[in-house]
Amino acid sequence: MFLKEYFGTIFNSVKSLLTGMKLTGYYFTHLKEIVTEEYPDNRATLKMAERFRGEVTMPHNENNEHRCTGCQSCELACPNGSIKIITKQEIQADGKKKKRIDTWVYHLDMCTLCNLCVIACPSEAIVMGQNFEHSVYDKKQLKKILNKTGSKLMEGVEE
Amino acid sequence: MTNEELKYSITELLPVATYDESGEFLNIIIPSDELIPLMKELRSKKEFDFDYLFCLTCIDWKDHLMMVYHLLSKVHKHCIVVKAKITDIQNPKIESVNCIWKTAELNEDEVYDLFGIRFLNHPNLRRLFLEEDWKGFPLRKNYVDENMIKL
Amino acid sequence: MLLGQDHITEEGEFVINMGPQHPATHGVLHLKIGLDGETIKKIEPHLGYIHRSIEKMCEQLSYRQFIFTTSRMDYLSAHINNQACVLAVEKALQVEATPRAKAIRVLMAELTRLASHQLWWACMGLDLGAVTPFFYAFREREAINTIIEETCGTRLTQNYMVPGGVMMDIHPNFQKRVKEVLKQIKEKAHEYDELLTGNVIFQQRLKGVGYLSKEDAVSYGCSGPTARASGVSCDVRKLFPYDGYEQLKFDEILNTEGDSWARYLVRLGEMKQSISIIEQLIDNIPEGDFQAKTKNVIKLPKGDFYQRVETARGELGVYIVSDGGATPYRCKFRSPNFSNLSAIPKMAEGAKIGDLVAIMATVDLVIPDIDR
Amino acid sequence: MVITGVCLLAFLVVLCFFLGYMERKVAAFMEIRLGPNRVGPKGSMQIVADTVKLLFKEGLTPDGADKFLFNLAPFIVVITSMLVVAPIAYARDFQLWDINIGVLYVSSISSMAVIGILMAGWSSSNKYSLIGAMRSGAQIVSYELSIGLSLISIVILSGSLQLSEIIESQANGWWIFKGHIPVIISFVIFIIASTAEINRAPFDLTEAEQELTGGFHTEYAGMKFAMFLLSEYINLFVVSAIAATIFLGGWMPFHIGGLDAFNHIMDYIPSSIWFFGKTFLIIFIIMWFRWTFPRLRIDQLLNLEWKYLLPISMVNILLVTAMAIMGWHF
Repeated sequence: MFLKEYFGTIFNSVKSLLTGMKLTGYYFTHLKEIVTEEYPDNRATLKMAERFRGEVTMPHNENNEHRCTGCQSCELACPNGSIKIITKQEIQADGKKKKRIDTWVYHLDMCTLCNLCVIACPSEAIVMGQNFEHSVYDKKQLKKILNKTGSKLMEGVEE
Repeated sequence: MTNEELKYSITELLPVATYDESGEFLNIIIPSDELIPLMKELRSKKEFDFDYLFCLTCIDWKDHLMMVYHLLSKVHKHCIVVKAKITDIQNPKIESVNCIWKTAELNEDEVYDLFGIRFLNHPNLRRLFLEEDWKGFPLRKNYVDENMIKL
Repeated sequence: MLLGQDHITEEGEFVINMGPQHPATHGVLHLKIGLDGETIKKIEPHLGYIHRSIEKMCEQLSYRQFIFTTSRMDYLSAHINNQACVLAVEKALQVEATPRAKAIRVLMAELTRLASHQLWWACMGLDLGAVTPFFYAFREREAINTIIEETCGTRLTQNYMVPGGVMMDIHPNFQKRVKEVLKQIKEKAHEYDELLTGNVIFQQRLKGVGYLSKEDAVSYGCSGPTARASGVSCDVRKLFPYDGYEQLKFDEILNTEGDSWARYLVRLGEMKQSISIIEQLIDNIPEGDFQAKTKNVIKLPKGDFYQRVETARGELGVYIVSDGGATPYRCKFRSPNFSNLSAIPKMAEGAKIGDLVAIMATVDLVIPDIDR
Repeated sequence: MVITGVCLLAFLVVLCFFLGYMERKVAAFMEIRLGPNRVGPKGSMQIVADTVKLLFKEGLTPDGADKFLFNLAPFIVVITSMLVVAPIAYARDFQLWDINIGVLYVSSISSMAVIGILMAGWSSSNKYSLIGAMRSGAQIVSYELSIGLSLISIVILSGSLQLSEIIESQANGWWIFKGHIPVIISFVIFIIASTAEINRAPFDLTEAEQELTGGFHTEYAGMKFAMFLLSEYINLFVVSAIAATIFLGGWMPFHIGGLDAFNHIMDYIPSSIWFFGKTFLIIFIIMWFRWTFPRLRIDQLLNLEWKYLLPISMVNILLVTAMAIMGWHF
């Protein structure tokens, strides 16, 4: 009885070990199951999900116009204080003074990509970009100004 | 037991207790030195049988500190919140409930670390998160960190 | 001399420090262990190496903003943490999420739970010295994460929940992709059994190790699979249902053994239950709005609000004390790992160092959740 | 002789490079990964790059360490493992040192590795290292018994301790085929016990990364650490070579009695290819173990030896002796 139990244990143990080895052996011989993505090499074919949050961007159209009115909703919504909007008074064609953005400062190093600013924006001026390769040698380079030089507010965004 | 029955039974035990039923649970507010006798009753009496202390924390109300114990009975499925008021904010202390619920040990360490409440009869009261020589208690409302960067 | 008196305590214990940098602690957990030979006499946790003071930070953030910080606590069940915050705010405001939002939340929460358990299984093998299972489990976990990324935009710290619903509607491909992944997981399920569950070395390493009795589990405030393996019924989804869990059919996996093997089996069973929940919901997502209307600036009424949810590791409680303002007066997170950690010295009493690694693997600690 | 010896040692180092590459690729393919593929064609130069990196790394010595022993230990480990290489026959008529107590020499020298490991673990002044070293003491002493017993079973059958004679005795068939089940059991026990002897997973308790953060070599860095790696791979090669020599006929080609045409074809394959083919088969099996199984606990490790391997090999010796006396083998 003892011997039966003793050899039964050995038999079951060896069997369980061999089942495991069979599985790893299967993958060793089936190389097409490999799931590795060779990242820097596949840059050309790499497609991020369309909602992927990589960074905050401000799209400009071909006339160098953006949609930001400078209402500062995003600045208020940001939990980390990574957005700073500096505004200026601009004299319009009809002579009226209006508030316009001067610089739209974005601290990528403080951003947690929580998407709250994009949701808060009433005029859809900012969207999440797909670029995720943000590594730089100097932290100062992570401070970005999103509005391009000489850009203007798009017609009809206000009102 | 329903909240009404709990309230009735506890009033018999501890007449000084006041109640607050505005929230989800029945809140019992007691002075801090009445804590241990009440807790022992709540744990050991068969009709209470609060065996699960699921949340232990503290609130700084500026003029007093409030220890909050969330209790649940796994047997009777009723919940209760015991709040012990500590008026001495300069040198706050309260009895430890570690002898009743073992989970209190680390939780009370945490409260000691962040609020500075001394727990009497605690087996190993120490600063759990911060360094031993840290000055001040960060979760107090009057805590000022000189190194903090204002955004 | 090599080993002076300072290495040995008065009780004759040989003291070693496991962590804060140790391959098996999954983060910066520091356990001070008193040893007799290789047998563990005493364990004292020292925490705070990754403390970010989330509770203090929440006092400065509005009710829309504080949600995202909780993703950083238990980063493996980020969705469920967010859900807890959102539900607490909704409870205080007496707003109810739309049916569609509820279904999406449950789906996302269960996908997160599945992914989290998959990572646990991967690390379970890794901790016991088998490296290969790690990659097999990660293959499935990546597939789930890709689905989550497609809908939420991020893979780990999603911040997808907002008070009243969810941030965005699900991606059009969502249902199709989820079904594909579930099929893949079911097809590969036998590998899990062959590689670890059936393996005799693995079973020997876990059986009878790290026993936690039912009384101790309750007294230490354990929750989640750790407590359920000791026979404590504590599934918040069953006891205090939220977001429509009461309409779903699933079992609470209970085991009375209380050892590491029981915890392992409970988690494996939970993966199956999560799959079943997802299957019930995936074709029945109600049509309608994904977000209920809430005010732009949320102000909670005066009072305290407690909301608990079942994360992959146990009961997470969000305790908000409001003074009527736009930010919480005090915000406390009752984290499951903190209580589960306090039971580890009890479980590991008399075990070997190798057993301690196995115990920590089955309890599945996530350190940022302990430190908050 | 000396020149051949030096060439052999150089060859061993190159072989270890190859083994390192092989282990990574085997691990990668079993783990559905690609493995090293950046340095050199298909990543074959990766291990060279690693060695260069280790060469330039600062060799730290901890403050509280016993400096002399700490620096000596890696050399002892490498030297003991290189000593065992001497009596191995690599091909027909290519044996450096045909000592007449070859088997005894191999089994006694290989168990000396524990001294180096104990020395490394103790002198590091690290508590993890110390535990690792103590584990290794218990482990190697126990498993030495099974290794010895399974080697003796072939010594009984072949009637010689000399490796060349053991190989000659397999000219008409390898022992694993000639000796029926008892020799197969010895072979299996030898493989298991030698995996434990050279501290490879699932018996790598002295290193046990997840428990002891690296065990006896926690404190080593740079070239001294590389020497532990080197000795691990030499040991791996040595035990596989010994297993191939004793059980699988060393450089002897595969012969089937009566099939002369087949035997002739087999003879055309060079003897060194036979030897290395068998050795690498066993190396692959040992690697396969490592990338499949979880690690044992220290008491289970000793249980396995004293409750299973040792009693079985003792009964097995009895069977083999009976077989040798009665002439039941082919």
